[in-house]
Amino acid sequence: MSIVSFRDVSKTFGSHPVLRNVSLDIEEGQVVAIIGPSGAGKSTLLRCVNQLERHSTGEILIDGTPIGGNQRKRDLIRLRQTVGMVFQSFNLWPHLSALGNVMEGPVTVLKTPVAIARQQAEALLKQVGLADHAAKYPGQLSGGQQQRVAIARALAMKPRVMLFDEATSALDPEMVQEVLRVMESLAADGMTMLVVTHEMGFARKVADRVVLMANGQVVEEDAPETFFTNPKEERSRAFLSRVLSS
Amino acid sequence: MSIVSFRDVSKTFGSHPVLRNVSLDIEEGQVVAIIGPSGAGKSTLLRCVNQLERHSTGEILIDGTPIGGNQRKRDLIRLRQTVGMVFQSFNLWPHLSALGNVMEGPVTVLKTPVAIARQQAEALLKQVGLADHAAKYPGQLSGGQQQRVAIARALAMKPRVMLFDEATSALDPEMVQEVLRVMESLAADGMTMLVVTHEMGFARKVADRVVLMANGQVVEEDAPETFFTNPKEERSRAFLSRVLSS
Amino acid sequence: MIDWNFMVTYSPRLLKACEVTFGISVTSLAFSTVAGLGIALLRLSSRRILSSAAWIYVWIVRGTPLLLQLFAIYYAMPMTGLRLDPWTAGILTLSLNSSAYFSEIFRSAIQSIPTGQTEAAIAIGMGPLQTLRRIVIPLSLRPALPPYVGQAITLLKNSSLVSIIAVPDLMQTAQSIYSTTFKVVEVMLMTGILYLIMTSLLQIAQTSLERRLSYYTVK
Amino acid sequence: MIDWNFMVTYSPRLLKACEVTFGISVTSLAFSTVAGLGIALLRLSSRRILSSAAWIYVWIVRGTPLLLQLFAIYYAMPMTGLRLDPWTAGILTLSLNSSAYFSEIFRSAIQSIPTGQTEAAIAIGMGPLQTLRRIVIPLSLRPALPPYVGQAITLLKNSSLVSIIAVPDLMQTAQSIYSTTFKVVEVMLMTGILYLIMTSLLQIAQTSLERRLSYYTVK
Amino acid sequence: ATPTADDIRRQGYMRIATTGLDAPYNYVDPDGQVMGFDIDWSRMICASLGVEARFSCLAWHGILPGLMAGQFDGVMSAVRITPERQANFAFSAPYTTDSVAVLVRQDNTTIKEIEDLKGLVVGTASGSILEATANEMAHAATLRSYPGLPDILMDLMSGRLDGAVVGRAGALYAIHTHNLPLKVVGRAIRPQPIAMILPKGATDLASAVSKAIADRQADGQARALADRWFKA
Ligand SMILES: Nc1ncnc2c1ncn2[C@@H]1O[C@H](COP(=O)(O)OP(=O)(O)OP(=O)(O)O)[C@@H](O)[C@H]1O
Ligand SMILES: Nc1ncnc2c1ncn2[C@@H]1O[C@H](COP(=O)(O)OP(=O)(O)OP(=O)(O)O)[C@@H](O)[C@H]1O
Ligand SMILES: [Mg+2]
Ligand SMILES: [Mg+2]
Repeated sequence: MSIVSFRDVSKTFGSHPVLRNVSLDIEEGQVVAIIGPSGAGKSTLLRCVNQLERHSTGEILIDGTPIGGNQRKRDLIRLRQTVGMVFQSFNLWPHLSALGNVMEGPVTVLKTPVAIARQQAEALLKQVGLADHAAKYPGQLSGGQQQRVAIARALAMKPRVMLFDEATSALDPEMVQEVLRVMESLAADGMTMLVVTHEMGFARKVADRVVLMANGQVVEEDAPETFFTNPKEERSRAFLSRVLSS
Repeated sequence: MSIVSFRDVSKTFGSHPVLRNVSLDIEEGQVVAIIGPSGAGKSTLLRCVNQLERHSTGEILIDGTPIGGNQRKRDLIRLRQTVGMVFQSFNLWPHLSALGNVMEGPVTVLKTPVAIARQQAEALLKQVGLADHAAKYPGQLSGGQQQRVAIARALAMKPRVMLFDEATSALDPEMVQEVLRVMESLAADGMTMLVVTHEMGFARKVADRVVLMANGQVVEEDAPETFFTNPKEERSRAFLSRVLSS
Repeated sequence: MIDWNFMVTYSPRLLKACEVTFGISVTSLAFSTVAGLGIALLRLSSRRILSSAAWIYVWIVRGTPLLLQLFAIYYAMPMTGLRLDPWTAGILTLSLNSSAYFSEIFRSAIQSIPTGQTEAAIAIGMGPLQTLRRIVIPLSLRPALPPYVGQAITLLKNSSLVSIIAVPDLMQTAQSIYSTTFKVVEVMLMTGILYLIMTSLLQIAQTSLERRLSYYTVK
Repeated sequence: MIDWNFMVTYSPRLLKACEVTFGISVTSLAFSTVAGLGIALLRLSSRRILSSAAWIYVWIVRGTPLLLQLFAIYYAMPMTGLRLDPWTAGILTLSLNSSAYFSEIFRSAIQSIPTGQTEAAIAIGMGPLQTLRRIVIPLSLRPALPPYVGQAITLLKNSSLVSIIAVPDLMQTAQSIYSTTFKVVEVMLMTGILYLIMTSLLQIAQTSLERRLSYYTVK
Repeated sequence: ATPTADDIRRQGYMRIATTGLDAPYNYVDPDGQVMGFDIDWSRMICASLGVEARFSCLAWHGILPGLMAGQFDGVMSAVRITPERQANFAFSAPYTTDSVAVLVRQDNTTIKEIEDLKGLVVGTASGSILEATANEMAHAATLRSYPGLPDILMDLMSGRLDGAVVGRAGALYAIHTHNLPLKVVGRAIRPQPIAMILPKGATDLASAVSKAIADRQADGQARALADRWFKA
């Protein structure tokens, strides 16, 4: 059974349709790269998975359970905890240290004892290469370091799926590498990942599947090799030629 | 005579040296690309040109006139007007429309009559391809559109030099193209430009000279062809190999 | 129960008192807004002496009762040769007093503006005053507005203290009427409505301005 | 000039009155801070009825004089069968009154928090109350602090109105002393110093908290 | 439920409100004890009723609403009997009288009677008999109403006022006690009886209080009290 399924999902803002009948299945352990032009609805798709944005019609299932709709608030919150999200703009909490940011979820939400949460958080910071920066505040970290803390923060909740929304596009090229390396090693460890990205190199190398969105619809869905060398759709070819030229 | 000259410029934040004895001359009509790793001091160098940051020692000359130091406030402000700056984060003023952002400098600073300033602003917005978006507020524009408004805003002051600090690094790939195209056409029109960038393609294609900074110093200064194919310094080679791999 | 005739009889006198309250308040509001902005800027100055002086001003003015300030200005100033009439003394005191509160509201709002906004103004060649007028003030309007209106309302209410130096304002007049006629309910009702009308001007202006300044929340 | 003996004689009485002022103020401050936060959240609610109700509450409470509210609670409530003693009525009135002003200060501060901050909390699985307690409140502390302390000081000064229903506070006691002794200078000096001491606790706390919350300005 | 004399006796004390701002009638001494002519009278009256007197000090603007709302049993605060008040409250028999007086600076020689205030700047206390008297008789160019006597005295001494229309006993007491450079001039204007004011309809209690007052006037204690407080 797939761990995230979209079944005929649509979403409108006012009268403006942003997602149109999207159906998509993500299997456990898969890395799916979502690419497409600006305004295609990629962020909205991701934000519907953990219901930061409510979808208008259709169904989104997480591990078989539908999320959103008239669901009880408590169930929604529980389901959300199985999904980790990393934002383009990091959104670290400035009043907490790197360690504090990572511990926050386990301690507040999961009621993990502080001592244990601290150990786990330290291990996670080590995993993303920031063992030495645990005590620093977000304001004292570079962009790449902040984004890695944000990844550790999401991982601390032991999510079954991770969502990345352009996790590297606010970063300098050198920092992009740091973050992509962490994401690659997550993928290698078998984490299910839904990655909105403009890093075609990363999509090609790491993703199991590439999804091209345009205009609120899934235009093409393919293995990366096929997609990058021999796209089926005209729209895909147009997109690739524009992006790869830069 | 060169239009911007750094003569032995140093800058420290507290006890932390950020620029060390930088000497550099930019000739009229030249496009100089400044590249280098994060923390090298590229932004600080640019910000010293219009004294958003004061340098500690050395001299910076704009068209032969030294800027900063114990200069009278009024002279400093006058000199600043000859330098236009475009920021990584756009920094458009959210309470003014695109047109309002572009008109603000001429009307407030240069005391241009509103009717004339409006005509000029409309012409500039047309030049950056935004004739249809003049009435929109920054919050209603995409990143690429915002950055082009920011360029128009700087151009409206008829500067002799334009400074770009990673003007494209907060943008999606498709939007990057829009902005780079505007910058290229500026260069083609003979504008003097100092461009901090991570777009190696752009540096190679448009710049007359490439300057690599590291650790607060100028490591290498070269024509782009030489720099990218046959860098003199070890440090340059290391930087290029890391950046071009992504 | 409620004596409507009474209310009709006394409303002209209360309305007249409203003019006093409104006049003093609006004048003081104008002065103290300007002064408050000035003090906020001093407080934000990088010069240590200026910001400390502003801190001390705010500390003492917020820290002591309005009545004391009024007495100091009205009764103690004549010793220095400057004799103020009650109106001037009242407006001066209220303005000084409120300016300290406003300055803290403005300072907080100005500090919430991203530095990039002012850097863009400086980079384009604006001087400090131009930056203030064209960028800093418009951008701090939205976050300053709700506490500003609260403080302006407090000023309006505080203006009744000025009656202690013989300027009969709305509240003083109301007290004077009910302590001779004993129609506490009627007087309080009328007075409450009159205050509500005066403050509604401010509160409705606040709500509609907030709506118009919503560009600020579009991020 | 200044009669020091007099000041020594009367200081115990003034100090005692300080206790009243301080007690009423601190209690009301605690209640109205909590209530103000609640009202701010209602005002920010996406449910139209809740936010309108909060708007109306703020409109009326800020719009009418404290004296009227005090009379309504102290003299009119007994008609509904609930008779409050002066202390309770005073604290209740001051708390209700200040809560409206605080709510606007809090609302403004909460609205200045970037949405990404709360989205990150929601995404990690926090409920609304956890998000409030762990993220929204800590982050709105810095911008709310200067106007909050201003309003807290206003509350402390306003507490003197409670003397109208027989709880003699510091200001009432001061007036009582100078009306029999005519030592205006001495009484006002002492009273001013006592108020300054009480408010300094708040103002010094503000300055040091602001310094500690400076992570917020590191962007 | 207006209290009767029996209710008060059963209660064991009488709740009496006063401003404490009106020496020599009522004021508060350095220890916080309320003192004065009204206070001594209250104690005598309550002693006659066989109850204890319990005092509350509060601003005048809070006193009458409090009495109407049943927060007190009576008010002893130099309250003058007026028709408006009689329509809304019960009064005991008067225990003294006071009149309106004109107050000027000591060096003033031109103002001798209230009529001489015509066209001048005059102060008075707001919301009282004094304000009405000043309005009707002084014909001032500017009439300023102050909340209390101290504010009037200060502004008179500061020179902002030419004269003031005030209560005679309070003014004399203040000048005498504090040696102020002021003087009371002219005739005693509109002498007015002063009495305890009680909740509307409390006629039974009022007559019990009136009887106590009459007894003390008969046995000479009233005289002694007046000598003590008004010998100036
Ligand atoms: N809160 C909103 N209200 C109205 N329209 C919105 C809102 N959020 C997004 N949209 C619109 O929905 C469309 C899809 O937006 P979305 O952010 O999902 O695109 P995207 O594919 O992530 O683009 P990008 O690459 O620029 O991030 C856009 O046209 C956008 O203007
Ligand atoms: N206001 C400041 N106070 C203290 N140190 C600063 C300040 N601004 C910059 N620095 C330090 O100066 C050094 C150079 O910064 P600068 O921003 O100029 O680098 P950069 O080359 O532009 O890097 P990037 O590519 O990351 O933008 C860095 O080590 C930075 O930490
Ligand atoms: Mg997006
Ligand atoms: Mg930089």
